[in-house]
Amino acid sequence: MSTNETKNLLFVFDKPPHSSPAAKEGLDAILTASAFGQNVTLLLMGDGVFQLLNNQDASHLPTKNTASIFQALEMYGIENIVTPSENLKNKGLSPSDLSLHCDIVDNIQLAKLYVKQDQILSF
Amino acid sequence: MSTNETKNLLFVFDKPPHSSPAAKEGLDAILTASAFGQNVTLLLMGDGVFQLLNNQDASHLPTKNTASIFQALEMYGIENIVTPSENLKNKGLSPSDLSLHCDIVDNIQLAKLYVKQDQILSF
Amino acid sequence: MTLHIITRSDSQSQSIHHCLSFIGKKDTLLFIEDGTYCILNNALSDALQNKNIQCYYLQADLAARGLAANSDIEVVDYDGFVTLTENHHPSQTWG
Amino acid sequence: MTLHIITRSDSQSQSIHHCLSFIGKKDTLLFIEDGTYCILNNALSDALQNKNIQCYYLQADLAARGLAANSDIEVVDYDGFVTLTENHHPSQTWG
Amino acid sequence: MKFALHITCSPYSKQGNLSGLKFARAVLEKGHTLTRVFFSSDGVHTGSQLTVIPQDEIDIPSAWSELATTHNIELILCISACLKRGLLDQDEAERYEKEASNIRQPFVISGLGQLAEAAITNDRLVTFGV
Amino acid sequence: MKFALHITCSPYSKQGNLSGLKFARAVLEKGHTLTRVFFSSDGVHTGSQLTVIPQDEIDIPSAWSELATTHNIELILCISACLKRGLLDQDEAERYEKEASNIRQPFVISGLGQLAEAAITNDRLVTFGV
Repeated sequence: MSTNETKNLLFVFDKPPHSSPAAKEGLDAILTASAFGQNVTLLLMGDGVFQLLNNQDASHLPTKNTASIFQALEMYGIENIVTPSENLKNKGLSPSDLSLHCDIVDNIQLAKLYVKQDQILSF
Repeated sequence: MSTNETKNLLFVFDKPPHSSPAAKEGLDAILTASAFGQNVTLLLMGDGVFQLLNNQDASHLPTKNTASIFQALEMYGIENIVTPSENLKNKGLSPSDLSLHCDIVDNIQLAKLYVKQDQILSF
Repeated sequence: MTLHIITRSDSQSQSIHHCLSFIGKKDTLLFIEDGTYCILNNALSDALQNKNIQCYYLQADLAARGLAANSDIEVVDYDGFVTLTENHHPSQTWG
Repeated sequence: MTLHIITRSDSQSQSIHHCLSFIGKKDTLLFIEDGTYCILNNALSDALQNKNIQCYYLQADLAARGLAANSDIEVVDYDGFVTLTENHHPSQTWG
Repeated sequence: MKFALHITCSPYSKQGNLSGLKFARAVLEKGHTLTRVFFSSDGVHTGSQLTVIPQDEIDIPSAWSELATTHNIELILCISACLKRGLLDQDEAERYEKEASNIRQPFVISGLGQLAEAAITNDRLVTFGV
Repeated sequence: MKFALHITCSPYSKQGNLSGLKFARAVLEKGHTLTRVFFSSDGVHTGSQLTVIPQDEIDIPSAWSELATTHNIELILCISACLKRGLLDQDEAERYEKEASNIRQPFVISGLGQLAEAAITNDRLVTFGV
């Protein structure tokens, strides 16, 4: 790519796994953007946090490969993975239910995160 | 069709107009079933009741023809059009907001309607 | 004796609530696909139990989502799903 | 100064509620497509007014659904939609 | 018993299409007859001949074809949904002067009357993908 | 200003695709530049050459093509979404030994890197159809 710019890009996933291919496309896009040297953040909103539930066995579904890509994000240098505490609470989940380390943020921290973004990509 | 059977068929529409083509397909199906001599009932559930809101001007959308088909249902002998009163109330709507005469039913009447059905088709 | 097939979570769709508002005592509920997330909603689970409605969950769809089948619920495989459609008729799939 | 674009009704999606939980005072809401049905939810409209959040509705999508634009709300056409994306940045489309 | 299915979503955008396929297999394994599967709305994308599926993933369109050929099941695609979505058999491609057709064997294109008929003449109609 | 769009739904299954088209026209009418429209997920169905639209309805795929040709806009279809959904250009059809291709001019098939690049190099990225 012929640009030296570095931008803050927020990727928002708000759909659960397995019922749509959105997360797979979003993961491919965030990996590419990160490889381009951009500052990327992944926000799991609403049912999107279900992407990270432990012990998912989707071996018989077309979306089976998504879990391993989530696990590989850190290896590819994508460390800003965020989910709102209110959302976790509403779903009766705790951080230990999740397969990845996430920054659990309150609404004030979330608002601050948004202020920094140059573009938002939704999947 | 090579059958003399008459069945009670319930067609359930639960999506709003314009964002999906489901209602157009459902209307085509209910008209065909009625032409086959079946006892058909149309149930507008949830956001499906928005199909009947007055004064919709969808002339610039691909779904523009759906409204005229709803208006023609009675002409084709389809008179059992039903919507739950609770649903209307939840959406802040009254029967006068609707473009067609519907039977406004309570939950007990709705349960009785279901008991009579041979098949249910969802769109 | 309708079989109501719930395919979305209670945050994606109001279907489970519409269904519960009029469901008959002899009707049966089957949760599949994202409908299996309804198991996380304790208030909903209590309401189903209080109404004494027979509920089933599709095992493969629970497992795909990392949702544990606790001892309170009945699970079925696809064979059991077909059996439910044999014994409960008609079926309605709720989006 | 985010532009939040709401595309689903409050019964189809929890997006409007998620968005409201953290939206900043300088942010702006635009309701398009089925998002325009949110205008029927009085409690939601009150919450928006209490939070003093700038709201716009896409006129063509209100009209397509038979929803009346009352005097309390601001409507835009597609030209106005583009202007909103010029002045508020970045934008997020909520499904 | 005689079963028919109604599939309203595409193979890889929602889970309902694959759920329908697995249900169909279970119906046949239990000794029932599956007479017809009617694909409407985005369900018609199941009938594309041009899909290319990664080797480690289930090839849903092929699986429907195989099941139908083995068990003599009608796979019917709703014609109005097909035209708007770019699914054409040879007859329709010629009628509309398009340079290619893309329907997989043994899918056939027909009208919604086939769905209404399926509801009337089968003991069970089960819907997937709404 | 430089705009890019991201479209994730098909032309006739959700309203977002047409909303994006109307937004694109308004962007251009206001004198902005629209550099690229990236179609992912079911959005790739926009690039089918085989769609047949009733005469009294807006032909959304054609309208995208015309707009892009007139204003020199890149229309890019996500390759992984295309393959699974049966959208092939001539190269891909040959690679996978399929008997037909079905991509409309001037749509081109490429990877999700084109979406990431669009987000970086444009002043505005607006999404439709999620």
